[in-house]
This record gives sequence, structure tokens and C-alpha cells, in this order.
Amino acid sequence: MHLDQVTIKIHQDSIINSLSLSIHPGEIFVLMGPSGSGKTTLLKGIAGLLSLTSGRISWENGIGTTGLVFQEPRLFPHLTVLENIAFGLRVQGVATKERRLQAGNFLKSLQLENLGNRYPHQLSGGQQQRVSLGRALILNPDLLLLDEPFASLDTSLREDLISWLYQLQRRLGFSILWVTHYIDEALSIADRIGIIFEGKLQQIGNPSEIFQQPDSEKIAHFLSLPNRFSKQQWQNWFQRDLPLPQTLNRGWIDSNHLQIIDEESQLPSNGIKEGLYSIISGFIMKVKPNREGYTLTIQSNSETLEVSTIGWSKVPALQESIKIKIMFEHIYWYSE
Amino acid sequence: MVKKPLEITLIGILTLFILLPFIPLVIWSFTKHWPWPLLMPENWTIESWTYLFSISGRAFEGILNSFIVAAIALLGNIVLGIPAARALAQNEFIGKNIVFSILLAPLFIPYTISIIGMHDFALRLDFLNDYVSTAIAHILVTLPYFVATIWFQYRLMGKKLNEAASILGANEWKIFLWIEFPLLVPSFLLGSFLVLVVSYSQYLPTWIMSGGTLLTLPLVIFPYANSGNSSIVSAYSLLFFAPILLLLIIYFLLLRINNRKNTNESR
Amino acid sequence: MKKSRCINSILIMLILFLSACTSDNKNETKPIDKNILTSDWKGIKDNARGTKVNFFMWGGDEGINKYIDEWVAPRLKEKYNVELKRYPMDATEFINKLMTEKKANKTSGEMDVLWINGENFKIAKQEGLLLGPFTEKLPNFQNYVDTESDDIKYDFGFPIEGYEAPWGKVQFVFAYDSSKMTNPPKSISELKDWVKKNPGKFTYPAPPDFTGSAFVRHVLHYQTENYKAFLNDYDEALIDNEDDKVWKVLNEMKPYLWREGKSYPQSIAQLKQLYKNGEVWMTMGYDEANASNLIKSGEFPDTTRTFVFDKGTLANSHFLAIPYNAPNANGALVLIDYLLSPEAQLKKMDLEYWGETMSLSVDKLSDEDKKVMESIDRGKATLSQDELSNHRIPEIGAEYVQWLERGWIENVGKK
Amino acid sequence: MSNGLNEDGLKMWEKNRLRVQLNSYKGLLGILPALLFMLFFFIGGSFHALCLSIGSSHQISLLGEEDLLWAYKELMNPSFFQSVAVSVGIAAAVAVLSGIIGLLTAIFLATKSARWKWLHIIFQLPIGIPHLLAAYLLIQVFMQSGWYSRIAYYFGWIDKLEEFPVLVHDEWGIGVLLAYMWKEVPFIVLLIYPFILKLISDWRDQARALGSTFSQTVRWVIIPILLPMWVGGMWVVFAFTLGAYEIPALIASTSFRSIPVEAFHEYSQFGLERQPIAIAMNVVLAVISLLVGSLLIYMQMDWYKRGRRVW
Repeated sequence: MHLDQVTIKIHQDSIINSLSLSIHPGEIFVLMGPSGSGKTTLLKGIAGLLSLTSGRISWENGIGTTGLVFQEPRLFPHLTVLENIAFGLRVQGVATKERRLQAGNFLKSLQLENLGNRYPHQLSGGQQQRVSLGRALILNPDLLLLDEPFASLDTSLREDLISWLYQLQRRLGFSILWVTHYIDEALSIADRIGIIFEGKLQQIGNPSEIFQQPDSEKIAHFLSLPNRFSKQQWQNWFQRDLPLPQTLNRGWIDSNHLQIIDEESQLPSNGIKEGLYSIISGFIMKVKPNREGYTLTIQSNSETLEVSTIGWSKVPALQESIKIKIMFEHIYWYSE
Repeated sequence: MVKKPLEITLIGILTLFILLPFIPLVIWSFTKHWPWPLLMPENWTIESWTYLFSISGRAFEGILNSFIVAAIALLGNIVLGIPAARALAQNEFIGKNIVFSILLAPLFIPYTISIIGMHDFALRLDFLNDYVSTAIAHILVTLPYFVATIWFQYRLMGKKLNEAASILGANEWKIFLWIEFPLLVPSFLLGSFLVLVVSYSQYLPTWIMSGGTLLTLPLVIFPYANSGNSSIVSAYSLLFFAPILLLLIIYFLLLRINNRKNTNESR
Repeated sequence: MKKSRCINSILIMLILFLSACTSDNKNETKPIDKNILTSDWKGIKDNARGTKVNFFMWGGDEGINKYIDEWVAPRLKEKYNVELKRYPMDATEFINKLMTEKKANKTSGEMDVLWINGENFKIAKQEGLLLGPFTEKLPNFQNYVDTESDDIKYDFGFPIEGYEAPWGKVQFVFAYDSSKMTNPPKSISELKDWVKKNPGKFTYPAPPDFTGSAFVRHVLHYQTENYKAFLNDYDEALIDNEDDKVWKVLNEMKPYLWREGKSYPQSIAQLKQLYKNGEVWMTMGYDEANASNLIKSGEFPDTTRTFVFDKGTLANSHFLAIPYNAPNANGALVLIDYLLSPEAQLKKMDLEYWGETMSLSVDKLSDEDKKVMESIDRGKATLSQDELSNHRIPEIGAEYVQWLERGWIENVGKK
Repeated sequence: MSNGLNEDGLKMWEKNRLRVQLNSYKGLLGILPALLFMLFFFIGGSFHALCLSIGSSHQISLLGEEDLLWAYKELMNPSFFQSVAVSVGIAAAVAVLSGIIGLLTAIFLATKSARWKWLHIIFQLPIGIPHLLAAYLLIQVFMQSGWYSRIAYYFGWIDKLEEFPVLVHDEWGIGVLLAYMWKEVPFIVLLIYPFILKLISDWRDQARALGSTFSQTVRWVIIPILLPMWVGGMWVVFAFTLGAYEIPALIASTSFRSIPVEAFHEYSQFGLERQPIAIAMNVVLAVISLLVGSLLIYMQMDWYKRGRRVW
């Protein structure tokens, strides 16, 4: 599917500004952006719920079909699960018997075999969302549009559903345009990620590109990348000019790549060629446990850094002085 | 839906169906003689209107009385209806359906029967002021509309805001005044509009409760409705209609003001 | 907590209210002065001074309303210092109201004077809803009313015995548009012929409408040989023998009536409307001056004239009565007496307000009043007094009337 | 010390629990005034009327013995049953027709933008007009010598007023139907418009995303969800039409005998001793309305029992 210079205005306000985008068959494209950036509007525009003010949508095979799933399941309360799933078939004029059969079969792939005669309010949230997905998928859409579909579910259920949907998608081969604000969700499934601000696509790339080379500080900020500092600051720490192109004037480093150096231990000199590094000192402001160990907030002069440690055995103490080693090669550079 | 032009035509016919009967009404009120097939009468006169506002016509007395009764009825509806609607919307209890059906009964059962039975009450309530006893009968007729409208809004609102406010330490009154009432405004306006209008057009209950001595507008008008004097009846009908139009406009204005305030707040 | 207090107080009020309802509240109303019927006229007049009297009457005619509100009320205030308030209400309605009050033993009501006749009077008198014989108290009744004539002694065949005072007399007349027809029919059979020649141009209101019911009685009068028998006590066998003839004539006419007799106007108001719009060429009414009145106000075409049948048309009187629980019986007596004064009656006869025939006896009037009476213009469509009084037939008993009304619905209306 | 805190905490917890209980109890108390009011006046009034229709002191039957149900026995004749059929028929016709037209109108209005707001006001106009005046208004335009007939003459469609179709006082109750529609279509619109508005905003996108046209959305989603409200509204219209006499009394043809008109005649024209008959007729109407209502409620309960929940 190709969007070509699409603009959508609602009450004279431009929500989407001449946006162009292609989604390849079988691809999962994750769209991220702050609230109010026009994600939902774009989905509705693609689904045909909103008319395009200008621009056009084209498909590889002439006319494409879409399915749209919202954050809330929005199941028809007066219809059973089976009837909900068969709704789209009913619209297409499939005969009652035939569509009951199809919907019944489809229930199996949704793992809802026994719930066909239930009413929506008798289902759990995850089940409801699965029905909602099934309702869209039974129509074999070329492109499935998901508007934060699992946002209101708990983490484990969300992960289950994501992997279930991922497998389903790989099997059936439809493409997905997936709006989410969960970074982990995006990373786990996205073939490509797009970042949208104020109705404009800011950056498109595969997940690693997006994280390694955010196009701007705004994107970096949106992705909440840790330890973002200006080139100037880095140069202060390294106390030398860094060999970088002019355009890359900011850098970030993952908290896992910052290494805490114990007072006692000597710098490792085990023969492996060390790259450029810098050691800065500061003291611990805050300690936050995470899955791997602790995340520490370190104050160094006027800057704060985030550092992760591995292992739980040693509990860092607040106000403790500390030294951190920064490897130049682990810094990702981007432009403001 | 149907094809657009057809849709517009049907709505157009319906609109004319509702609107057009008012035109001859206006014409009739300004003429005494208007035989078929004249589209417009030959002679015009304002006699009917002068009669309306003469001592005999009692136009002002009727309007005034109607509004006093309607206002008391509205007050009664507020006092009785809002707590009832609130309780019905926010609580689950045994026999709730029965209670609800009793409150709505006058809507679903022709109330002529009850009004006949009220003849006797009317006498017992003689010590009450005519305005009050009439308003009681009007409350009976209007309460179901009011309760239903308010109830619906309470249902839409849910209990969450309430709980939030109560956790923040607001007492029941404050919850009602600060949280619920502002949200109730649209349905409160609709309910009040219905109460005023329905009360305003009641004949039988007014007649029975006041013994015919409280001359509200319908009591002034109805004797003429069977007199065959088209001109007078038309003039009275228009007079009757004017306050309703006014109320309707006020209702829409208030609604609009309320909406604007809300959208401003949310921005 | 405040809220619960509020609810509590509402509850307490309601309970008080309920208990008040169930307890007897007789002491709330003061019993009226029963001596009124024995006190003398001067005392009555003095007692009435400064009081307010409630006059309950049919309110569908602007002329009559104006007569009461604009002519009678100011003069009553000036002469007797009695305030008059008119309440528009149909007779059946206030009789029903009175009935309920009687059952509840309500000793002080709201109504002082009632405008009634016929069936309603009969019920009121039989059920004890009226104050008592009072007409002989009234100076104007004594001086100007022919107390011995049948239409003063009987109301639809029911003895009056002083329970109501005659306010006016009306006679049934037919009205027609002289620009559309010249020779109006003079009997039921002529009417039948005319109707056949001019299909769709005549109809009558469906009984139990008062006027329609009266029209049916004219058919009875025309068909029966012993009309006089109907003036006496009710005898079902009598009417059982005669009614078929009545239905026969009406059903013969039916196909040639307006709307082929499939439907009738529901009231005299609708018949007048049809006449005004020109759908029918004739109308009728229990008021000989009504046509003139409507010509004057511009509602009827100028060419409208009235006629009576050769064998006559029905005439009756209408009356004023005082309910048993009138809160101001003194005022009521004063008002009734004033309404029976030559001054008020002559004004009533004037087309300016009403135009209706007096209930007073012309012979008893002073010469001056007689002159005034002769000078009154009763309108071009009103027949002369002589022509009217020479073509009068009395009303039959109220039970027969009801019997005919119900019979018409069964035998003519539903067919 | 920690023990004391615990006790305090328990007390707090207990107090809070009590308060919650008290609150819900207090909430229920709010119904009482309205409920007592209705019980006392409406149910009380109806009951009183029922008593009047059963044991009337007026009636001493010809045999000299008190016959409690005489008024009802009097009603047991084919003519009355025919009238019942006519009344129920016209009430049902009015309810269903104004229900359908009102629904379509409400949908139309709900899908139109603010530019059509004035239509709303027009559709609310008849609500405040009493039925008696409404009947009068419609007679003035629809009768054969009425205004529409004059317009038809003016345009040369008819030459004589007899050529104008009989719409008032007609055999089939068309006039009655028209007059009721004039009153009740706006009522239905007023009643269901807010629901329709909400339902459309809730479901239109979802249904469209599944490919359904607007008409399919209305038929398969909006109407089924709206059904309880809509049917309820029609029931209100039915009950009202069943009991009201003004419009048939003015507009119906003489042979078109509906119960409220007959009851009104019995009540006001044929003498006091026949009033119990009038009341009995009204009781019959109330019972019919109640039966229809119970049927509807039963159907809805059944619906819920099968697991649907809409509101």
C-alpha cells in the first residue's frame, strides 16, 4: 500500500500533512508518535472512515482491503461472539449458514472454540480483544490497521497476544500497520518503525536504525533514550575533540554500556585493545531495581546519567561516590 | 440509507406536515369569515386578539396561572425526581424493577383512570392552596419524564466520578453540586423543558384538582375549542403556543451555552 | 449527612401530608348559613355586600362572556358591591364536581351560581345538589316573571319548584344561505326531499351533541302522533313503539347527507364550521339570534337567514341555580336577582352582546321597558317574536332524550 | 504501640465500611419520596377508580340486589369488543407508524450537521400543543374545505371541494392517524434522538471498518441496541393513544367508535348512574395497556436471560 502526499483536515485543522508512506506486503509496520500526532487519524483515513483532503492511496493489486481494530474491543453488545465475527461476512452478503460455518472455523484459530455463543460482556478483556481481531481478520484484509490494540491489557496477556498475532500474521501473510506507544511491543514485532510528529512522518527505519540513529533530539526524547548529551558535553568528559562529522552534534549511550569501576579494582588491561574511553566521577542520587540489577541515577557536576548494573548482590548506597567508564564506541551519534 | 434526494424529500414532507398547519392558524386569528376556496380571506380584523386581551379574554391571567403551576410542578419534580433517579441509577437492590415501573407507570398506563380516582383526593386536599394541589397532579403526570431523563444521564455518568470525589473527602451534597449537577445539566434542561411543557398543556388534572377554579391557559381555552369560533380558537392557540416557542428557544440557548462552557473547559 | 436530613424532612412532610389526607377535615370548611332561605331580602342584600360570587357557566361564546364580564360585573359591583367572577365550565362537568363533593360531605364548595337546565337540573335536584327553593325570594322573579307558565314551572318536563330561576328562553331555528337556496324546507318531509335534490349539502351534528339530539327530537315530533305523551313521565313502552319511525326517516335521509352520511359533524361547532366554509348550505342551532350574531361578527355570510318548521320547533328555557354548598349564597341570590332585572334582560336581548329572548313576561314590563324592547334591533336573520312564539313546541322528558341519543348511536350512527 | 495502631486502623476500616453501607442505604432513601408519591396518588387513584367501577352505590339493579360487577357485565357485548378492537388497532397503528417515522427522522437528524439544527426546533414544536388543539389545527388544514383543499383548488388540481380526499371524519381513521402522528412523531424523535446520537458516534466507525454501509449499521447494530428504548417509546405512545379521547372525539367519523370517546360520552352525557361504565371502560383500557406492557417486559427479560446486555 502506498500513501502519496496524503493530507487530512478536520475542521480546517491539518491533522495529517502531505504524508507519504509505503507498506510492503507481509510487513509489520509500527507507527509511533506522541498522542495528538495524528496516528489514529491516519489509520481512519486509510480505513476510509475519514476522507482524504488531498493525496491518494494506492495498492499493489488495485484495490486493497483493510481491517481496523481499536484499543477498546468495541464488540457489538447485542451479538454473540460468533455473530460478531461473522458481521463482516454478513455485510458482504454471505449466506447465514455459510458464514456461521466460516466464523465457526475461524474461532479455532482465535482459540475461542467454546465461546461462540457467549455475549461480549461474558468474556475477559483478552478474549474480547481476540474476538475483535478475529472480526477484522476473517475478512482477509490486505492490511490490518491496529490502533494500540492491547494497550488496556496486562503485560503478560499483551505479550501472549502479540506473539499469537505475530504467528498468525506470518502464517496468513497480511501486512500490519500497528500503532503503539510500547517500545518493547514495537521492537518485538516491527519490520520497520515510523515515527510521526504533528502529522508528519519524521523517520522510517528498521528498529535498530531508529534507535541507533534517531533523526533528531525530538525523536530521541520521544523514544526516551537515556544519557543524551550534546557533543560539547561529551568533549568535556573526554577532554578532547571527538572525531565526528559536523552534523552529528549529540550522542546517547545505553545505561548498560556505562561501566562502574570499583575503587579497588584496577582498570582491566587483559591485552584486548581498549578503544577511546573516559572516566567520570559522580555520586549516586537514586537507586531503582530492574530485572538485571539496579538502575542508578548518577550526578556528575551538573549532569545526571543513568547507569545499569548487573547482579543484585551488591546494593549501591545513596550518596556513594562512584566512577563510571564511558566507551566512545558505544555512543550513538545523531543530530539535533 | 435511502438515496439522498428521496431522503430529503421525505424529511421535507414531514417538516411541511408539522409546520404548515400553523399557517392557517395565524390567518384565522385575523379574520372572521374565510369561506372555501379563498386561499386568503378578503377581510382582516384584529377583533379576536382584542378580545383575548380584554377582561373576558383572560389571556394574562391564564398565562400567569399556568406558569405558577408549572414552576411549582418543576420544583416538585426536582425535589422528588433527582434523588429517585440517582438512587435508581447508582444502586442495585431487590425489587428495583418494580420500583422503577411504579415510578414510570403514568407513562405506560393511561392515566385517565387515575385522574378519575383522584377526584376524591382533590376534595381531601382542599385545605391546600389551589396552585399546590394542582401542581401535585401535574407532578404525577410529569415525574416519569423527569425521572427517566435524569436517570439516563446518571447511567451514562456511572459511579466512578462519585467514588473519586468521595475519596477526596467531598460529602454527598458537594458531590452532587460540584460533580454530578454540572454533568447533569443537559438532561436536567431537557427534563425541565418536558415538565414545563407537559404541565403547561394539562387540562383534566388541573380541572379536577382545582375544581375548575384555577384558570390556567388550557382551562381558559378549552371552552372555546368546541364553540366553532375558529378565529378565537386560533388566536388562543397561538397565544398558547407563544410561551412554548419561547421555552424551546430558551432550552436550545441554555443547551448551547452549557455546551460551549464545557468545550472551553476541556480545552 | 445534610442530605439525609433533607430526605428525612421530606419524608416527615409526606407522612404528615398522608395523615392529613386520611383524617377528616370537616373542621376545615365552615358550614354555610342555612337560614338564608328564611331571611328577608334586605338582610340578604346587606350580607352580600363586599362579597365575591363565583358564577360557573358554559364559556364557549365570546358575546355571552363579554356580557357577563363587561356589562354585568361592573354594574353588580356598583349597585350591590358584589364582585362577580366567571368560571368557564360545561354543565355536566360542574354537576359531576358537585356530585363528588356531595359524596365526600363537603359543606363548603366553590360554586355560587350555576347555569343549567334539563337533564343536569334533574340530576342536581334529585341528588340534593341544590340549595333549595329560592325563586320566591327574588323581587325581580316575583315582579316580572310569569310564574304560572309551563316553561317556568317545568324544565324538560321536570318540575322546578323554585330550585332554579329562568334566565332566558331559546328556540331552535335552522339557518340557510339565501344566496344558495331560496325556499327553505318547512317540514321534515320537505327537508327530506330537499336533501335528495341537493345531496351532500345538509347534515346535523351526531347525538349526543346537544343540537344534534334536538334535531332528532324534531324528527320524533314530526313522526309521532302522540307527542304530548312524551312530555309526561317516562314510559319505555311508549318510545319503543315510536322510535323505529324516527330511525327510518333518518336512515332514508342518510345517503344524501354530507359525506353520504358516513360521518357526521361531532358537534354544532363543526357543523357551523362546515357552513362557514361553504361545505353545507344549512345549519341549525338552539338559539334564534345566533345567526344574526354571527353575521354581525362577520363569521356567517351576510345572506344567512333563519326559518322554523310549519309544525314548529323546540323551545326551552335555561336557568340559574345555587348549589347546596355555595360559599356565598347571599351573593348568589343578589346576582340572580340582578340577572332577572328588566335592565339586564333587555341588555341581554340586544345583539350587542348576546341577543337572546327574555325570560321575563313582556306583559309585566313597564311601558318604558316595553318601548326599549321594541326598539331593540334583533338582527336581520332573526325571525319576528310572533313568528317564533307561534311555532313553539315543548321539550320532552330528559329520559326520552337520553334514550333517543343512545338509540341514534345504535340505529343510525353505527350503521 | 503497633498493636494500638492496628486497632485504630481496624476502627477506621470498620467506620469506613459502615459509612459505605450507610451511604448506599441513604442513596436508596432518595427513592422513597417519589415512590410514596406515586403509590399514593397514581396507584391510589387507580385503585379508587377501580373500586368506583365495581361497587357503585348508585346502581340498585332491577332485581333489587346489589350486583358488584354490573358495569363490567354491561360491557360484555360484541359492540364493545368491536370498539376495543378499533381502539387497540388505532393505538397500535399510531405507535408503530410514529415509531418508525420517528426513528428514521431521528437518524436523519443525528447524521446531519449543525446546519440542520433548525429542523430540530421544528420537530419539537408540536410537543407542547395539547391534543385538543392539535386536533383542531389538523382539521383546519385537512378537512375538505380546509386550507390544503384550497391550495389544491388554487393550483387547479380540484374543481369542487368534494373532490378533495376525505381525510377528516373519514371511515378508516386516517384523520385520527394523521393528528396523532403530528403529535407523536416529534415525541419519539425527542425521546430517542440522544440515544441515536450516542450509538452512531459509538458504532459507526467500527461498523464501517468492517465494511458495512450506513444502512446496514442502522439495521444490524443501532436498531438492535436501541430496541428496548424504542419499543418502550412506542409503548408510551400506545398507552397514551389508547386512553386519550380528544383527537378521536374531534376527528374520527361518527361510525368510528373508540373506547375513550364512548367512555367520555358515558361519563358526561348519559347521566351519573352510567359513570361506573365509563370508569370500567377505562379500567379495561388500562388492563390492556398493562398486558401489552407485561408482554414487552417479559420479552425483554427473556432477551436478557439469554445473555444479552445492551444498556
